[in-house]
Amino acid sequence: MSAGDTAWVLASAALVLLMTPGVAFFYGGMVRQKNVLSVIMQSFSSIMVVGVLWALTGYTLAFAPGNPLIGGLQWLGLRGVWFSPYAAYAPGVPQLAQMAFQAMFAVITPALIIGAFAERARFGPLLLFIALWSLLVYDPVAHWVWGYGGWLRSLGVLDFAGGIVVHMAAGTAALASALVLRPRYDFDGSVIEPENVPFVALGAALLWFGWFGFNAGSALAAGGLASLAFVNTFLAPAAAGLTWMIVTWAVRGKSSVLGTMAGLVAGLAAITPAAGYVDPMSAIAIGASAGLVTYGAALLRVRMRLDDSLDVWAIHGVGGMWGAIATGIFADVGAAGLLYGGVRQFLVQLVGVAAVGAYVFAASLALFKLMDLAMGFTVKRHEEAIGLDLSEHGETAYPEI
Amino acid sequence: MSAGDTAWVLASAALVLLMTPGVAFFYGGMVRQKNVLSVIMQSFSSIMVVGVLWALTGYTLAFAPGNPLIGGLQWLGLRGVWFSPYAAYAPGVPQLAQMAFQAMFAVITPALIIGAFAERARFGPLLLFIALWSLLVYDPVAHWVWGYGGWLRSLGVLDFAGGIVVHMAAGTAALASALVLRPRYDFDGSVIEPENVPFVALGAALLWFGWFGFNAGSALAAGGLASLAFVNTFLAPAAAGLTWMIVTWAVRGKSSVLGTMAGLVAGLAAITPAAGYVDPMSAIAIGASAGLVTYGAALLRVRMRLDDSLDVWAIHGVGGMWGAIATGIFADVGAAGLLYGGVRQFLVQLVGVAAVGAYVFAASLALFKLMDLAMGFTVKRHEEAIGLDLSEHGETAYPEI
Amino acid sequence: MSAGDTAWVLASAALVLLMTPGVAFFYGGMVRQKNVLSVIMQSFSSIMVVGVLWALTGYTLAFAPGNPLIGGLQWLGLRGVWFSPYAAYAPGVPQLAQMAFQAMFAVITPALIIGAFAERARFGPLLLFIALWSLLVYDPVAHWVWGYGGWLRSLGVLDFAGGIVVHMAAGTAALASALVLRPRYDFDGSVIEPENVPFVALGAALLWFGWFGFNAGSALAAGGLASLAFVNTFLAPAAAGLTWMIVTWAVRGKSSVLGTMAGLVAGLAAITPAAGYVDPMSAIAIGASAGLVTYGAALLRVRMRLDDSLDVWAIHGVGGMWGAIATGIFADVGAAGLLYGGVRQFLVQLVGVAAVGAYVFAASLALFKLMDLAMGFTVKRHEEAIGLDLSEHGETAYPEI
Amino acid sequence: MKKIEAVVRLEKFDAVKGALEAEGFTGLTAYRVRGRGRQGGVRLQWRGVREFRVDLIPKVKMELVVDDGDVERVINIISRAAYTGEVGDGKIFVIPVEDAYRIRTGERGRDAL
Amino acid sequence: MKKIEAVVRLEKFDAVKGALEAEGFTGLTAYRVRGRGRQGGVRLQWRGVREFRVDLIPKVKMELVVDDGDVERVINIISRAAYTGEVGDGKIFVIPVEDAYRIRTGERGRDAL
Amino acid sequence: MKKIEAVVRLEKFDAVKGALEAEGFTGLTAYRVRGRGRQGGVRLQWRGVREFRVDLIPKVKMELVVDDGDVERVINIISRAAYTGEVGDGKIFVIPVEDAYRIRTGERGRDAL
Ligand SMILES: Nc1ncnc2c1ncn2[C@@H]1O[C@H](COP(=O)(O)OP(=O)(O)O)[C@@H](O)[C@H]1O
Ligand SMILES: Nc1ncnc2c1ncn2[C@@H]1O[C@H](COP(=O)(O)OP(=O)(O)O)[C@@H](O)[C@H]1O
Ligand SMILES: Nc1ncnc2c1ncn2[C@@H]1O[C@H](COP(=O)(O)OP(=O)(O)O)[C@@H](O)[C@H]1O
Repeated sequence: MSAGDTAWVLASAALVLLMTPGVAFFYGGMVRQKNVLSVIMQSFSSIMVVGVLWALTGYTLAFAPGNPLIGGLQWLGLRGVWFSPYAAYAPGVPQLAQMAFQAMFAVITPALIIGAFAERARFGPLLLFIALWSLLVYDPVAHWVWGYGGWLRSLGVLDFAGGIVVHMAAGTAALASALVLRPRYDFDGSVIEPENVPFVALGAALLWFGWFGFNAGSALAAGGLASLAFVNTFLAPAAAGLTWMIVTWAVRGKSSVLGTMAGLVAGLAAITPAAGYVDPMSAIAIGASAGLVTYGAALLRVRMRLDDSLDVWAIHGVGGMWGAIATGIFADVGAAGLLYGGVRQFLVQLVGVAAVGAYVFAASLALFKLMDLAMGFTVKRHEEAIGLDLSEHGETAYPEI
Repeated sequence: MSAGDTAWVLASAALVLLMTPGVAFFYGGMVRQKNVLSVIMQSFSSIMVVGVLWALTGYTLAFAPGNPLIGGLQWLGLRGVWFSPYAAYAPGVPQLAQMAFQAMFAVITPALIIGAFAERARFGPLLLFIALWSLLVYDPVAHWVWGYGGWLRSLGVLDFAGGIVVHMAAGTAALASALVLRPRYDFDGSVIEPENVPFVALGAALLWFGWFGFNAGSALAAGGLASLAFVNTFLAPAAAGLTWMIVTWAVRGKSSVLGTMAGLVAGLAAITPAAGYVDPMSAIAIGASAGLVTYGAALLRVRMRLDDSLDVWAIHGVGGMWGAIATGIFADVGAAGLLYGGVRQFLVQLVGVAAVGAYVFAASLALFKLMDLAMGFTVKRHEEAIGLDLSEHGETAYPEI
Repeated sequence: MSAGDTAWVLASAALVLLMTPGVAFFYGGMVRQKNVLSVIMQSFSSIMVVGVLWALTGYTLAFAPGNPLIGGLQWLGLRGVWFSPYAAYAPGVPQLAQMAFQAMFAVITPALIIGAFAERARFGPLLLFIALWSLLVYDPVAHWVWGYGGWLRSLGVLDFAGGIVVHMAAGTAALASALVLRPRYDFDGSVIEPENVPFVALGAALLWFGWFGFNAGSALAAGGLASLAFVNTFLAPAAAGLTWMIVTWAVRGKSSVLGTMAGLVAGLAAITPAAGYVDPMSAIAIGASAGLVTYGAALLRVRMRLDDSLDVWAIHGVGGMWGAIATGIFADVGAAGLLYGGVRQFLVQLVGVAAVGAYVFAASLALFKLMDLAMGFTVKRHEEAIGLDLSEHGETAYPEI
Repeated sequence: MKKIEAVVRLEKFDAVKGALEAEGFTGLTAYRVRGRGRQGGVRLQWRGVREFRVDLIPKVKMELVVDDGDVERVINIISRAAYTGEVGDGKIFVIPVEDAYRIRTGERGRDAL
Repeated sequence: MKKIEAVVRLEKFDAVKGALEAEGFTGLTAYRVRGRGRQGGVRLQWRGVREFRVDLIPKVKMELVVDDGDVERVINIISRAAYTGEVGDGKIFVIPVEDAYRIRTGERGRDAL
Repeated sequence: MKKIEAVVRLEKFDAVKGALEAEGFTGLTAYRVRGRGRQGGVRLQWRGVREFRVDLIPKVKMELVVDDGDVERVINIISRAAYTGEVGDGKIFVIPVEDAYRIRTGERGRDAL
């Protein structure tokens, strides 16, 4: 065991925890004032609900050795998860630290989804959804890709830090929700007035900061690989943000602040699966191309008049997916992508993307549909009109004004 | 000496420093707009005043080997505190790092208290209070519990990261202030309008993030114990936050955002003394029970019509106290609590709580009373009416609007 | 190579990255509402533009072995910068990590400058300025002082973490801009209404937090030296903040919140060059004296009626310069300052300050003048009137209100 | 000329604005206010520990200066679009205006509207 | 009917509101404004390095539409509750109202108040 | 007495305020509003992916209660200082005021201004 590795993994876990409040501000600043608390509350709830659930069942289902589809139950309630490392995952750190680090990933994934039905979801069903989705979708998919014996891991799918498991999965669930749930009553195919754009920038800053833990921490050791992932997590979003800045400038005549923030996050999502497998110049290429691809996806979403108004699908879904594919193209560290003759790796990445995409989409669609039928997932018209802060929580963000 | 341990302790110290600005926003968002700057200023002042004082006198009084009641003076002005470790505290890190880490604890404790007399304290007396309380109350108590030769440490009192020394002490001083100082002129037994609830959430996020340094850093080494403390610092607040969420839902019909944030912090305060002594399932139990206990305390405070309106006593005082007692019940790592036959440990914890509680309460009561008589601790009626930002600092938070 | 050192350098690099958004809020809160997004956008742009540029050319120009004036081109596009350490800089960490850490310094320096022409710079020319200044000013100066073979490094100039390279350079460029660029049309020698003072405090908190990485990370190893730098980064700003608090109290009758935040940052800038060379008591002395010196500089700036309204020159320029000189006075760790008989060291520091000051001033003056003539650096009168958020970015910070 | 001052629910503002535009009344000035009528005020939670009454609740106040002959129509449009039938629907007041002036053109009176 | 417009100190608003309620005047609309009168404006600090004058200072403006016969009483209540004797206590203006309309019920005139 | 209500551009407010002061009209009350006239509204970006029309644009509304004889002068001062010639310069309305009251002194009518 290594104190240095443990220090890095613990610091990284703390950084990743901060990302979920980052999501709260990133999303919260984009909704209207009457809904900002509801978004914050939903994000924090994801930490609390999934956190407890992860300790009870999630960790064992995702990471305990089991069959190719799901983990065993030997670590139920964290039984036996203790100070000694579990070498298959991280030989240098206590298993408790590896478990905590992974917990933060489980926590943020549902928090990302909530942007898709912001301003209209009922709080109770939302909590239930978070718990069920985490159990039925996140845990199995994490097992497939990262779990000891998981079938996609065995196949050789590369997903360094969750481009598939976290971002593509969240974005795909967001797409499913936008197809199943009614749009906001006042949604006209267009968008909404952001309450507080500086909060969006604050959220983006916390996300970027935390993402260094997310990606570089995924090396689960403090060495060259972590350093590489760190560098790539710095360069790819810079390139993606610049791309959105330039594209919005070219298209609209002025560079958009909100667009640049979206671009940053898109670049982060895209580099996530690739962070430890590509060199820095490839990271710039992946970031820049991700900027273009996600901008196109955002345009498409508007054209489809889908009320995934915070663009969870376009930014995280498409960004993460593109990153997973790009890993199959650019990989040159510990693996060989298409550019380096790795045809098989490229195809394997496609299989990974397709398999996870299909399962997450189908399962999420079913879950949203069933829950909506069974209990109603969205609020009543007049509740939406007065805003979720008052109707769901009996509070307002700025009572004094 | 270990680079890994040092990296972790330095990172933790930085995390803990961030908690005091976290308090500034957590409290600042709950007061009215005309007082938000004063709360921020008071919190930052605690960093500055106690920071300098700690280097001059605080560290030696608390941590230098001395008698059972107070530390010696050999480290006055940090003389001799340098690169080599002081093995009784942390064999793996330079003593300077251990000193800096502890400085952050000294800094945040008075900052927690200021919530009790928010919106009515004069700034000058407040600064003096911070300095005197730190010298007369914090330093001795830290020595008793943590100092080499301190009598409670010798007795075997367990306080992993300051549930007694920091949270219970701050909450007890808050209670004393609420008994001695006049309530706000416009206090009607009820509460106030929070200026900015998203700031409260921001503060809660920074607190939680920083608390990983607070608790897991208190292992003073990056290994299994730190990992355990980390995990517990994740699970207990999640459980406590969920508890407040559910209780407010049950009692009021809607789950409260402010309440959930209060619950998170209560869970953090409660797990602080226990973090390295209990297993994760016990942490969940401690968090959930802390949620109930602190909710009850908050109700009681309202019923007593005490103007400790940000509930420093209910959240930190009662939360920290309950955590210290719970450590005596649930401890099963490196110690045995009541559940594991440790009757003595349980009683020792009660002694620790009672001794510190009594001393802090009496000393704080006397200090507030004397200072109030000598110089007046609270502002004049019309100063309170126009708000402390203008009356004490000549500035307003949002001059433009 | 050491996992502990690597963990610390990576954590530090993440901390330093967070400082640039810290600047965004520190500055953004001080401008008027109609310009807050422009300041945020400019800060984030510095991360993106300089980040990509650093990987392509900046790192090699600054850090590759070359001649005394500029680095070689062997690391262009990060060629060969990989997992093994480059011993001349940091024997314990992968060169990629050292590169990433330094990237954050290159990123924040131009972001500091933008405060000098807030509320009136055109976005396009600003981006070009950031790129050119980074290339023509920052990279050479970093090479002189820190680069292997750089002439000031060879001479023995001490600049632990960038008091000269980052803060004095940024402040000097700010001064040049204030002399060349037109003031704001509505500038009357006085100042402006800050939009959101809590944002200023948030920015100060993120800056202080990140500065622990900035200074203590500059040890490039997790040991005694990092711990010392950490402690000094805690004490000096505390002393400087207290100084501003007291001085504003004495001069104006009330202690200023904005002034105290300015003092904190001034103390941080001043301790930066000294952090690993002085003992903690000297750090307090440097901080307190920096408080006085920068307060005087701020007064002078107002008297000169210069429209460097966020006081980049007074705080960073003068603070960093004073710190570099003070290093030549107080140094007693690994070097000897004036107080310890080190006359040569003192003179060498003066040479370093003079040489960098002269070059940065001349080059920045020329750059601003040429760019202003060639393309116009500032917006039109009516664009300034409606604010840069709308005129440059087509967005507003709070569209809803 | 008359000034129509209407205090309506926040959530009805878009509908009212749209209805006015549809009937050709584009000119208006609006701002957030807090009001109290017969309506009780909302109860907000304080951490779920206790409620507190906010007896002034957020509303939008709109002002339209119109020709005398349009007053009834405007009242009609607003009251239809703002109606829910619940307490708190709001009020409309009619206030005399003696003159109007358009800054850009210098036009006065009815022409300035 | 008349509209009473009163500009009062922020810190007196609660007292004024309470006094009006105590005498049965519950209906009112209020909002933050910034005003200037004979009063000088406040001086704020800029980092303690220099002062800047904010010549418009924050106030609350309240509007109550009342029956003609209540005008004097309301002026009395407000002016007593808002009084401090210092510059900046504020002003009250009386403006004619020609009609009132309650959206919920369709009542008009005095009945609508 | 008359109340002059002027809605002007945000960026012209300082100039208007200064011009009024220069001519001796210090008393005024001002607040932010959002307005719509013939002017189209601004187009804002949404992440550069699509525009959205904000059809109400921010303005400042100023109110001055003045003596009948000062009305023309005040209109003149405001309209000169607020003028740009572009759509959106704003409007001025004149409304009768029946009485005024200074809270601090109890003065009434013209003396209260
Ligand atoms: N007498 C009044 N003077 C000024 N504003 C009033 C008056 N009465 C009501 N209002 C405004 O109208 C709003 C709605 O009035 P309310 O009485 O709640 O509705 P309703 O007429 O349906 O009972 C209030 O919030 C307040 O802003
Ligand atoms: N002529 C006026 N027109 C409109 N509002 C006014 C006028 N004079 C004063 N006010 C408003 O009344 C407030 C208080 O006036 P002020 O003159 O400061 O108080 P006092 O009457 O005690 O001298 C001002 O802030 C302003 O909002
Ligand atoms: N009929 C009206 N009633 C009330 N306010 C109006 C009216 N017409 C215009 N306004 C206000 O005046 C502002 C400027 O009007 P606008 O028509 O845009 O300028 P212009 O007169 O130059 O065409 C609007 O934003 C609105 O606040």
